[in-house]
Amino acid sequence: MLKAEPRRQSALTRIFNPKYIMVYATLGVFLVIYLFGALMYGDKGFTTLRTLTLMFSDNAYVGVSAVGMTMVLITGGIDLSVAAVASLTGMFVAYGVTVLGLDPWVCVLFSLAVGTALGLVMGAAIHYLNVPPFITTLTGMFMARGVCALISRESISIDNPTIDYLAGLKWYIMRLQDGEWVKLKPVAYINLSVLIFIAMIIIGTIILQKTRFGRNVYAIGGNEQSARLMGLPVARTKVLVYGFNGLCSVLSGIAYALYVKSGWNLALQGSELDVISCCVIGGVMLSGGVGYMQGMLLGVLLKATIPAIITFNGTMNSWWAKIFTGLLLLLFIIIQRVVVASSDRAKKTE
Amino acid sequence: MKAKLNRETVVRSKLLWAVIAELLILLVGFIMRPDFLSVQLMTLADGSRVLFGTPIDILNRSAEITIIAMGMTLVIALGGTDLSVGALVAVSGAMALKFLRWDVLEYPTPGDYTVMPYFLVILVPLAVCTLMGAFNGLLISKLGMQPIIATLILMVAGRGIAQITTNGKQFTTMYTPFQQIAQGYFLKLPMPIIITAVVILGVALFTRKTSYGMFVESVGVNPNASRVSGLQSSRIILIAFMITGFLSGISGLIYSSRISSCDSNNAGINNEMNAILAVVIGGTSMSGGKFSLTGTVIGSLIIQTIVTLVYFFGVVSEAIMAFEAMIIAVVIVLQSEPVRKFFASRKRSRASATGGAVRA
Amino acid sequence: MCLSNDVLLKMTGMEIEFPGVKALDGVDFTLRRGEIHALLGENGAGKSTLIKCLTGVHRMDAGSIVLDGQSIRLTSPQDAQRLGISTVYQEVNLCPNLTVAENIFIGRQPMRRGGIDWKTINARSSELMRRMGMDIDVTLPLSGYSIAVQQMVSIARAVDINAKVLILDEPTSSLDDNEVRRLFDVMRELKKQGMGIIFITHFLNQVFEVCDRITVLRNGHLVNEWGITDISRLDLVTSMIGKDMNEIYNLKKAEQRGDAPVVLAASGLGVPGKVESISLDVREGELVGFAGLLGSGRTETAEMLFCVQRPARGSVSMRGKPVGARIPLDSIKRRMAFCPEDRKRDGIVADLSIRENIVLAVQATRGFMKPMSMAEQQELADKYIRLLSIATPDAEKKVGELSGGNQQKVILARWMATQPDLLILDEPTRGIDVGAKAEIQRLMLDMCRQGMSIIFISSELDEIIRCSNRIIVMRDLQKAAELDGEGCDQSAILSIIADEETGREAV
Amino acid sequence: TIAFSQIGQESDWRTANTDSVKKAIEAEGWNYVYDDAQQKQENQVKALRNFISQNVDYILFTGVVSTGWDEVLKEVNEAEIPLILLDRMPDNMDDIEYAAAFGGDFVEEGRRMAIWTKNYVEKLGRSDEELNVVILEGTTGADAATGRQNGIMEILKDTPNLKVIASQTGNFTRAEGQAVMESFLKAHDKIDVLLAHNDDMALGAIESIKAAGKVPGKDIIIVGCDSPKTAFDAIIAGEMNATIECTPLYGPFVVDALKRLMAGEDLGRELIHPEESCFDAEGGIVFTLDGKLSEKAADKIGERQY
Ligand SMILES: Nc1ncnc2c1ncn2[C@@H]1O[C@H](COP(=O)(O)OP(=O)(O)OP(=O)(O)O)[C@@H](O)[C@H]1O
Ligand SMILES: Nc1ncnc2c1ncn2[C@@H]1O[C@H](COP(=O)(O)OP(=O)(O)OP(=O)(O)O)[C@@H](O)[C@H]1O
Ligand SMILES: [Mg+2]
Ligand SMILES: [Mg+2]
Repeated sequence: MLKAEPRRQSALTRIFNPKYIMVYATLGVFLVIYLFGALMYGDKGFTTLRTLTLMFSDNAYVGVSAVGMTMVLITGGIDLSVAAVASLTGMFVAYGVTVLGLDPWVCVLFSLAVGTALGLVMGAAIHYLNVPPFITTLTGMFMARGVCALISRESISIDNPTIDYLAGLKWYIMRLQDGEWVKLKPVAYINLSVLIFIAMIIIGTIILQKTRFGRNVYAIGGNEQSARLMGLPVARTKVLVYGFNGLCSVLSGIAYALYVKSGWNLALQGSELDVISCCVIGGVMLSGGVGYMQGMLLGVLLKATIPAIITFNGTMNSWWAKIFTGLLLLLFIIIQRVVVASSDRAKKTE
Repeated sequence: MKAKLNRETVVRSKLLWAVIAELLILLVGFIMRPDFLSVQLMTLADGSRVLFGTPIDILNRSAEITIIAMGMTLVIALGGTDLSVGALVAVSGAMALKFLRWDVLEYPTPGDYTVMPYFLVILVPLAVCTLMGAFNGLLISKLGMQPIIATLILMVAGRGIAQITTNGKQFTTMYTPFQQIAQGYFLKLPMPIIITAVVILGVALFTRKTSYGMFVESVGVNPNASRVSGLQSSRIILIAFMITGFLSGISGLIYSSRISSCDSNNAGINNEMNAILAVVIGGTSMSGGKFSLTGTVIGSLIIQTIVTLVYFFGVVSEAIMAFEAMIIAVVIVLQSEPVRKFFASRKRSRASATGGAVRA
Repeated sequence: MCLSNDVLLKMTGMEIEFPGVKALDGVDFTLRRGEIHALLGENGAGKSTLIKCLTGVHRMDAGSIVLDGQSIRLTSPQDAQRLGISTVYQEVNLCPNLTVAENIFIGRQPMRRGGIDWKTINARSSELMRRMGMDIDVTLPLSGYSIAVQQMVSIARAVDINAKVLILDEPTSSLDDNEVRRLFDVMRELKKQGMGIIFITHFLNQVFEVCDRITVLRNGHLVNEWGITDISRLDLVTSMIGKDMNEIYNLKKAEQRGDAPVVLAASGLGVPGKVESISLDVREGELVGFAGLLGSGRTETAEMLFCVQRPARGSVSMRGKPVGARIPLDSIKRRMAFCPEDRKRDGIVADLSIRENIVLAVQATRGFMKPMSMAEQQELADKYIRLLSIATPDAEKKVGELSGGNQQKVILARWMATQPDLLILDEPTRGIDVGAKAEIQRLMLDMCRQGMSIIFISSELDEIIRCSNRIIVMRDLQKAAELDGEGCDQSAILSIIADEETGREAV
Repeated sequence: TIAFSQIGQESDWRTANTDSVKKAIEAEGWNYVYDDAQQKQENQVKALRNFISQNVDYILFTGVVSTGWDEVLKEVNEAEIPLILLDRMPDNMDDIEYAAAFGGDFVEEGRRMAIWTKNYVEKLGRSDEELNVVILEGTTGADAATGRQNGIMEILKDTPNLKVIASQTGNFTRAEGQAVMESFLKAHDKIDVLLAHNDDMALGAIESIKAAGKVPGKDIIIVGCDSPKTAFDAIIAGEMNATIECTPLYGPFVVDALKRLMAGEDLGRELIHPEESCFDAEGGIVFTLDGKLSEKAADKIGERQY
């Protein structure tokens, strides 16, 4: 007989469940790095609230895309087309609004339809034709970039009051001074992209943790064959996950379009790897079945501190900056590994 | 006997489709311009006669990707990927040029000499790339990092290292032995084709004449069982990444010899994606397991043929990517399991119909 | 015994062909309401394949399925589930990353206020597992549990689905007697509710214990269908394997020589929290059996001996020389061999051919730079295919495509090919048909006679008693007793094991 | 503190540009903060916002693309940090305040390439002949590529004897210039002129031309743009015919401008173009509409700094 495990169901054990260990490791590394930044560049303004909010608003487009990516990775897949689709969205909006003079909402809806459809098609190819996700989505990426360039080889700026309004929406963080609310100095604010980002994280968490669909996503990542034999709707789930990811890519593209108010066929080149590495740093396993939205959020923040630290340093050569980025990445992952490994050992000797 | 045949057709059919796809693309080229496939002898300035024509170009230009893809095949068979190969191409080129032009710091004029001994010019970049491959391998096998992330580190940092090597400058060289690597001829063929052939042969012999290939497949399919059976997966992974690093180094030398210069920003850009694509089109599964070097070579040729076709017909530059994507999509769909099965089942039903007749 | 004649499920003329094998050839099968129907046959007879046709995993080439009077067409396991066919597959098919509770409820989670009701899921799973006799924390990931627990989880899942037809493909292969008994209770209860149960097993006594009817397959053909009272055990075996039972069970223990040199000596092996301090030694030509309940630590001990898990303390020596192993390869080089329990995870390399699987360990000791020639490999593979009568058209077939029992033989072949001094076999007869089981036992004894030493772990007591020179009984992660194999009987061992059992029940 | 947000280090030209500015600022003993965007607009936006957080005194800025800077530049204005635009002029600058702007004129450079070619052909006495022109374009969508292409086409439109038979991107790199030229040579039997949007592509193309058994500079007239030392060497070796200058050495006049700004001077909103020339083997060929004469490369190579 198996020894009876004491059944502890207190909130504490639920929070410290070993399955969240990656999330905590990421949080720990983030705090360490942030502290490091604070010690080194605190006097230059690293510790201001502005730096922190900028981490959100400057990376919202990555984060929104990472929500969909997290789900794709959990199924054991990968999607390399996200950045290209986001860039395509920017092109659609810019071309539609500036050149064709369409209503921005029409362009947004059109992009949503196209992005989701592309995602669904790729998902179908992956599932029904059994083409590896890497290849399918690489083709999708080429396709999206190609269409981008066909629309225009030059960048197009978006000139439209609605977009201006949306891009200009900012909620400043205020401070009470002499009985009056004044803007913090240097100004810190939250904009629409941040709200989209946070909303998507919440939606993503709910889907993953609270719906059957979300649990099927985990099951497929754990063992697709088993999921099929257990009678789960594998085909539908996989196709929908890619569709949802397409949707997230488009939203990310919109967040980016609000960020730069223009469309450019080369925008966000290589960002798919940023998105993927954010997820992975946040504890999502590329082999599937493991990962949390909260971890991904921390991954995004962690990844955002690297350029922040490099910019605050400001004397680094371009090439040293590259090497330093690589080193920091290495450092993150090694610390994380060590934390996870030592907790594993602790668990074993328990 | 029948069973054996049957099985082999199933295994090979992916390859078969890749070959068919390649032939179709060539055919399209041929229909559009009959001289697309023509090869003739041409006399060079120094009086030697060499083969010349688009097919030769395709073989020649595919060298860099094919060579890298040979290593990538092993890495993918192990269930991993290597994103750093493009950066290693840059490192190797930068190192070689640095050794050729050790004397200059600022924007130099071309020199037809080498400062360091020529064997160092060749060996050191290859050694450095092999070491970098070993670094990737160690992160993955010892620290258990996910390959994409582990190799992402060098993908980012590698170019930085390449740039530091030459202080961000593009050195140019006129040193003939170095230029010969890519611009020379042997047996009437451009040198890169010869080097590629040697590499393919080398990797094929190494994997198939030793048991390394089988070990790679075994670890790729089931690392647990392989460990219990006594395989040292960490060593096998390490070797695969070192081979890939080494081959990226060779590819980098060819690249920089082609342009007689180094270009840390653009050398090897997108090589990782193209190499992976070549491997997968060639029929090796991304989830690891059985691999096919022949398939990889064909995959790499398909990619280069598409690129050449696009250049050759001067398709508006904007459409290049969309055009490439479309061809690749068709190739992949044709290759996919259900489609192959569909064709196979049609063939089989015909065969079994006749078989039935015989039995009756 | 109430045998209703109310037909629930009827399959006729089932045919399916895999590349190179006709796995089913015109098989008919009928299941009645409220009966437990045994599906028997030797390894590779096509039992699992028949089941997979019924559950929509394989598309059949010909045949028809009628369920509840209605002709059905199945394209996916989902269809089968919707139609009320619930299945426990031979290989455990669950998601290792999910918790036990979730594995039981996935796809049919109770909802509350628009979200999944985790509380209910956990509470009900916990309850369900307790009813199956497993008092475990259902909120931990499945991957942490042993294969026996996983097997129980997948049974719990299948049982909890309110189905018309329940299919159990070798569910008892990794369960101990107690658990089997509990499972049978559950099955009888379901039968009373009118469910039809298809039960595949290689344990004939279990067949005679619960089943109402028997269908036997051989080589993809239907042999016959009997009522349980219409056939004797002996005839049944003969019909399954076409050989006489007595002939195959005529085994003789290898004789033990007290003066034989000690081959393996282990002292104080242990990993905190897993197995405390184990010491044992094995002499040349001796067969040492490990008995114990599920989770008593037998697998852990074996894994530490072979260094699949590195022991935290203690030492192992072979023929007087310390092994000092860090990885399994070191142990192999010291002429040990280990046939693991979890065939799918630690044993087969599914995409490689039989030949490659067999030469794998031999080649590993030689290193990849000294490859065996193709001819040598083929010779080796053919030799063991013949010796173990592995059912395959040729040595180039993928191991993943073999039937479960034949896969087991391939792994056995892999280790026999290394010609070890000491062979550790963890449940080698699990999932193997009666004929093959006897063959493996005979092989073990032959090898012992030729001077090889064997550690034999099994959950079947009679098998251990029949073969072992010495029996080590494990209980509660410790060595509880060491018995002499001669004159040792089941009740002696059971009482040692039960010692703990009663103690626990008192708590 | 002077902050500098640079595109990246994608070419020798850019490296020379960065070095020139950095050295000039260092020589003055001013503090500076430098950020390399690795060709990504989003990185540049982050860097600019970061500069604001750090409260720097001046921002030097070269945008990787012409659009999409409105929001962040508005923030720079709000923070009241003087902005100096280098090399490239973003679109939509109407509402943005900036202290000064320097930059090359890509369209003019394209025009110059075409005008020089026209005049050179005339000088060779081949102006009655129909000559086939191929163009190696820069990276699709890049300002320099679009500008130069437009400039070239503007002049060639009115030059019937120069006929563009192929134009394709070589991404500003040697390797791709080489590969594209190789297929041009296979696809077209008669190529007389090659216009390359930069010298790197021209140098790559020279290798292909040699490999195809033709003589670069004689059988095919080759004109590039940028004028690094390597191009001079090629011209002196007779393998290339001309290169239009596009100087990266912004250091001196940036420092000059900063000093004038510190003194309170207003530099106006006009884009200030640096003085640029054209170099060829002999010199003395008209290369602008208003009749400037090209210089002899061999005379100038000694002064080249990049
Ligand atoms: N996917 C497959 N591809 C090819 N052949 C297969 C496949 N699955 C099963 N077979 C073959 O079909 C035959 C029947 O196998 P099956 O698994 O049904 O046997 P079984 O009766 O369940 O045996 P066991 O008792 O060992 O589980 C075997 O010869 C096996 O090799
Ligand atoms: N998830 C888990 N958490 C805690 N302990 C576990 C878990 N899974 C297994 N164990 C423990 O590991 C110990 C040894 O199990 P092991 O599989 O070695 O037993 P065994 O005697 O070989 O039984 P089996 O018949 O399953 O082979 C058992 O005490 C079991 O309770
Ligand atoms: Mg079976
Ligand atoms: Mg066990």
